[in-house]
Amino acid sequence: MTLLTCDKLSVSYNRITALKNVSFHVDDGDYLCIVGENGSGKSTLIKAILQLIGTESGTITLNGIRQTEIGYLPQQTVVQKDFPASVFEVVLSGCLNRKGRNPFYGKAEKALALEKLAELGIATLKNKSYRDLSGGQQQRVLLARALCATRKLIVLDEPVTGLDPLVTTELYATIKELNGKQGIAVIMVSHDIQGVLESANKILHVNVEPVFFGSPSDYLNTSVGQRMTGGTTHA
Amino acid sequence: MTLLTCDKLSVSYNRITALKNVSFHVDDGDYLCIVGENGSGKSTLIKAILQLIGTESGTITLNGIRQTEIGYLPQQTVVQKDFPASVFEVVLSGCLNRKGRNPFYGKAEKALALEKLAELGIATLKNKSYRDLSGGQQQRVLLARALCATRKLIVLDEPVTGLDPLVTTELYATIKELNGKQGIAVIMVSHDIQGVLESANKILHVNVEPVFFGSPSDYLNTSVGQRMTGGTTHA
Amino acid sequence: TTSTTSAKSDRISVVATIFPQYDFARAVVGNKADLTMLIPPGSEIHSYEPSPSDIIKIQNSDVFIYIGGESDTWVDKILSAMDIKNKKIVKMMDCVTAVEEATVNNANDEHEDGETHEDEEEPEYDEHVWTSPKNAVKIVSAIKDAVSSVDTKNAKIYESNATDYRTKITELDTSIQAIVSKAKTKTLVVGDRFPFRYFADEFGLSYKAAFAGCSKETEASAATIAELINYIKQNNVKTVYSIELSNQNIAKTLSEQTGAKILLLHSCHNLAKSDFDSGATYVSLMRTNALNLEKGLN
Amino acid sequence: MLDFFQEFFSYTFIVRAVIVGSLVALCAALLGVSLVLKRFSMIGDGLSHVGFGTITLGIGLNALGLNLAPLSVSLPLVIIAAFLLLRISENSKIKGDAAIALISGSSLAIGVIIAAKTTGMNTDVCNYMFGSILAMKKDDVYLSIALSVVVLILFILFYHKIFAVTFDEAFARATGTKAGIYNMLVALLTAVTIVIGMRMMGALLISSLIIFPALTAMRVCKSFRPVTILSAILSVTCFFTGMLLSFLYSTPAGASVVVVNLIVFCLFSLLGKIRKSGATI
Amino acid sequence: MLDFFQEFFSYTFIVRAVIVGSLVALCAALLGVSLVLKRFSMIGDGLSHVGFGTITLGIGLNALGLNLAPLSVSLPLVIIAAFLLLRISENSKIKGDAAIALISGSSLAIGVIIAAKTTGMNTDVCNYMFGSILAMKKDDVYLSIALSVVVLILFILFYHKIFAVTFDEAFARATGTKAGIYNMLVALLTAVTIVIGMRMMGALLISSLIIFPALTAMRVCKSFRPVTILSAILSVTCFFTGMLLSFLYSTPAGASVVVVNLIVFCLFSLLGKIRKSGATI
Ligand SMILES: Nc1ncnc2c1ncn2[C@@H]1O[C@H](COP(=O)(O)OP(=O)(O)OP(=O)(O)O)[C@@H](O)[C@H]1O
Ligand SMILES: Nc1ncnc2c1ncn2[C@@H]1O[C@H](COP(=O)(O)OP(=O)(O)OP(=O)(O)O)[C@@H](O)[C@H]1O
Ligand SMILES: [Mg+2]
Ligand SMILES: [Mg+2]
Ligand SMILES: [Zn+2]
Repeated sequence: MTLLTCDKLSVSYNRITALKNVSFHVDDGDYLCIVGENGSGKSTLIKAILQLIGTESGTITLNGIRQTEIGYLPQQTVVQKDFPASVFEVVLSGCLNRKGRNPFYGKAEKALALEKLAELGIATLKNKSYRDLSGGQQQRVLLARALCATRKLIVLDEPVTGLDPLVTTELYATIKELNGKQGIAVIMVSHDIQGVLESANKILHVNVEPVFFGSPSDYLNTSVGQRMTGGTTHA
Repeated sequence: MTLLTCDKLSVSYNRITALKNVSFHVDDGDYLCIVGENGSGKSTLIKAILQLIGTESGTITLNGIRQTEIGYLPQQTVVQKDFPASVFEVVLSGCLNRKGRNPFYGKAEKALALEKLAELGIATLKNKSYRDLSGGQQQRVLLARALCATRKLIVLDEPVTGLDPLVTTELYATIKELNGKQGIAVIMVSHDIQGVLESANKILHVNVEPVFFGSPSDYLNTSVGQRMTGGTTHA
Repeated sequence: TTSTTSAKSDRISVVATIFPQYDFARAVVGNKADLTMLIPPGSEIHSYEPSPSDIIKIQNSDVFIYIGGESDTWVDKILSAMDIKNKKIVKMMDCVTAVEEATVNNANDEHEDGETHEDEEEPEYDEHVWTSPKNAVKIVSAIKDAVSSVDTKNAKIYESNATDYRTKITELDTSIQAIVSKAKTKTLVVGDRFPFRYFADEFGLSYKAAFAGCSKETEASAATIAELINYIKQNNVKTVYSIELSNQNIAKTLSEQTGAKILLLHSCHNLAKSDFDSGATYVSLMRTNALNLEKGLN
Repeated sequence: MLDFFQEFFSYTFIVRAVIVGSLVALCAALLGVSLVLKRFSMIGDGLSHVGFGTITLGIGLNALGLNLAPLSVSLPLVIIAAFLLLRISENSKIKGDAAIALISGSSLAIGVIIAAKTTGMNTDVCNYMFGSILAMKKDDVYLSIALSVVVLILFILFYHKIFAVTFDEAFARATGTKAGIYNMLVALLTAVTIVIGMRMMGALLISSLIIFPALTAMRVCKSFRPVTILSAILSVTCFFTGMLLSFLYSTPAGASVVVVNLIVFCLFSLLGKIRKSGATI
Repeated sequence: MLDFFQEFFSYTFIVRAVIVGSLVALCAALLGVSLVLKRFSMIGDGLSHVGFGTITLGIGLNALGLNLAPLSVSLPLVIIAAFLLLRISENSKIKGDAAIALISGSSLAIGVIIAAKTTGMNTDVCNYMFGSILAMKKDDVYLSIALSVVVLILFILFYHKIFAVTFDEAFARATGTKAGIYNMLVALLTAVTIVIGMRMMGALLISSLIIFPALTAMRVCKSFRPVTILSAILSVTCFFTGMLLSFLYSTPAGASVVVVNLIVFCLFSLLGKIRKSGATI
């Protein structure tokens, strides 16, 4: 079943076209990796999908999935230096749309948040202030929040940025499990193509206009795919 | 000649010790790579070296080098959403300490800024507003600024974060050239150990306390080095 | 347009900043001079910002009358930057013996003793000199002298106009004096700002007020209001006064808590546009005050 | 001691001031945390100028023959201004404090000009600065009770959404939270609290009730919930203490409350500093 | 037309107002860009309250027998306050606008209490709001010329350092720029400009001269230098136009300048919007 269809999508900022005529679709259980150079419109595409910015033309259709069932990890989160928020509060806020009409978080949500904290190895930071964390720790907290929000689809904009190699490996495993065992569809922007080639089943390469959309193995046979992976294949 | 000596350095935030008893030194022409897990104190070490934060005990000695001759790329730069600054203005501000007492930038500084822009492939963005750039583009602008500021030492905190693979490769080449041809010493924090193993001549692994300080080949023979590089050696 | 400012008629021009001196000058000059009130009726004089035409009016005036107190410090600044050789300037506070601003809002009969500031360089004087009719008489004379010295050919008319108005004010003074001397109580309870220092002093009234002076920014303290309530209850006071153009907040509180009625005591320094249009004068406003005093003090 | 309290509470006007004040202080403190974080610390000051400007507009319209109570022109306009201001988010190109400065300066200037060109103004900017917390009417008491019940209930019900939207609006919107609605909610609650508070007790006091408790709580707490709770407690306590002191030493009521808040702020700053350096020493 | 200007300039007080005003407007606009970006838009308002509080303090000290001119207590204190405020950087835990709200509320409250407890209140907050731009003396003219020459020279000399420190203080410090010195410099220049401007032409006008030109310029320019230059030009132009209109229509001078600034701001906002949407349509 198709969860998300993007048809001839174009987006522009002021006078600059960031995306032009991009079409692709994500099915149930897909693992889509979006690649491309800096400034090629990847984050713009993600934001358009999540309706954070307006589109110029084209359509985005969600099918059998509500926006409250999507988890999201932004590329940049600018948090005010003086914002008082503990790590647990931040992660818990990912459960916001799970609790339905109940104004408070139940045991289930709290347990989920704790579980994700543990999964990402930051359980000990639970009561620390978010603003006092190191860059990589903050990234992990936001990841845990995204994992909490996810029920059918998770959208990750450069998730391994700033993570150390050990956590990176674990994160890929976590996402793979999410995708494989729990059947959650994944859309991931990444420059670490090597790291995702094993798990992804679809690759979208954009450069304002779409360059490639298909399977990883096909991608590796294109000249652009070769160039992006440095000519070497992984595994 | 030793440029920088760090002796038994300890730093703490509030009640948390971030660094304890770290000693190392950087010689002329060195390429030091600092590795470690998230939250292990790498950025703290960098900030202490650059006197951005106070230290608890231990000494940092600069030798034959003034602070105005250092280039710096911070891990996170929070720029206000409404700050009007063009890419060129930002990069040029890296030349601030080159212009000496002259209140204005001369031809040399402007040429240098343009050169660095071109080197990092963002010459076309010159007149764009910094706040409107993509994450990777912003990273490149800040890199160009750091390169402009560098005369004897460049300090980079996770420089390839958010850069696409092509630019990453080019960046490593640029830094290697800086180090090899121009004899500029490099201190780089990186999680991409594979990427720097070829070029670096020293590795410092910290985890609050120093874990390893020595040559890359020795590092690969330690168990921790093996673990951090996923057990595989590159090249 | 340019013609009004450059073409000088033979009529003299008199400019007054606010109502009391405008009213006095109006009585003195009658229709023999061009008279202007600078701050429009209904305006709050504390937050007044002049326009260039105001300054041109002051500059082109032959006689200029202002208070010289805290509410028009801007006038002093303007005058000090202006050539005033050919101008008669009447500063109301200089026409009378000014009293230092009260520091205690509940000043009673002994209010003189605690307050000797001889060694102080710049004492703050209470600016509401006109509230005492005796002072008003002096100010009228000063205005008359000023206009007469500029416009000698009409001096006679000014002299007789001034005499007439002084008589009216003196009559008023006597009638208020009579009311006060017959009154059962000689204490004014004012649930508002208190610009009546000179008025109270002249008639030997003591006073209890929510605020010390007329400044706008003061807020009352709980203790002061409690004290006023106790005073009203203990002395069975029937009337609380409030001043013109006030929101009556405190007066209403007092009235609600004690059952005392609210009556107006007009301090004349700003008056509503409707009053101005219907031709109110210092004397007419003060007569109303006299009536309200008669009601309130008995 | 007992005698003192007995006397203190024997005056209806004090009882009313304490009830109204504490309730408004509670609401202001709850909303204050968001306002301070969103850079709206000066909103009380700014709105008082808007109040002045719109009142002169009302009087001006009257002078033109339109028979409207100036207040019926002013109140909705101030609420609209508050509302527009508060919809400015972290992502807007004009930041909260600049927008406040803009609107407050403009209204003041427009007010001055309207007043000069029509009937003159009898409403002073200062009227808005210093209200009369001691002059509450019965209706004010009911109004403040109703207001605070509504604010309290809505705040508690939507506490988690408010947190999510304040912390990271983009994430909240991306995951399907109607950020717009909650922003509007906070804006409306704040607008009403400030406008009512301002009319009842002056811009000085309501401004301070918004910023002080939140800033004080942030000195020692590092998570959102403790900050919110502590600031609510501090706000009410300081208000009550301020009123007591005002009664004891006959100092102006509103100013006393502000000074108590200031003292507590200084104490907590010190506390925060001590707790911090405890480690490095 | 020529006649009109001849008449306009024939009044010494207008010539002085135009000279002093334009120069102060120029300084305010230059520094305003940094102030708006550092979240100090409300600093004019805030300092006017500090001015009020310190004046009452001066009078209070006098009443206690200390013989000081109130101004000699107030002026240095206001400059110190401005200075302390402006040293707050983006990294501090208390943000600029909150610090302003804190200091302004506190001084106001302390001022009110001192006044109530000592001499009674003779100095009006409103005195600080509305100055008298039309009452400049010769000395004021010289002072403003000296001030603006100093501000202008220092600003141009250190323009690049000021940019670097405002944009990214950590980088500037890391690469050996004495950020502290330049922060102090900006703080000092701003403190002096605001305090002098406030005394000469009131808090309303100087506040607006700080924020409006910078915000207007930011509507259309995206780089720092054009913003700075445009805001300087706009500031002087709007000031002059405002004075002309005030003369023509006999409206209050300061308020007229503010309203002209407001109109220009609206025009430029519109312009900015049009230029933006030009692409997407
Ligand atoms: N301002 C601060 N206040 C309190 N604790 C802090 C602060 N900054 C960092 N820390 C803590 O100090 C430790 C070291 O942080 P640092 O930023 O140096 O880590 P890092 O090695 O750079 O990590 P990363 O790879 O994630 O960038 C972390 O545990 C972090 O939580
Ligand atoms: N708010 C904005 N206003 C104007 N232009 C913008 C804005 N945001 C992004 N752009 C431009 O749109 C283009 C696409 O940006 P986007 O952030 O989508 O790139 P990206 O593919 O995510 O790059 P990266 O790998 O660096 O994150 C870039 O050229 C960028 O400069
Ligand atoms: Mg991106
Ligand atoms: Mg780091
Ligand atoms: Zn008065």
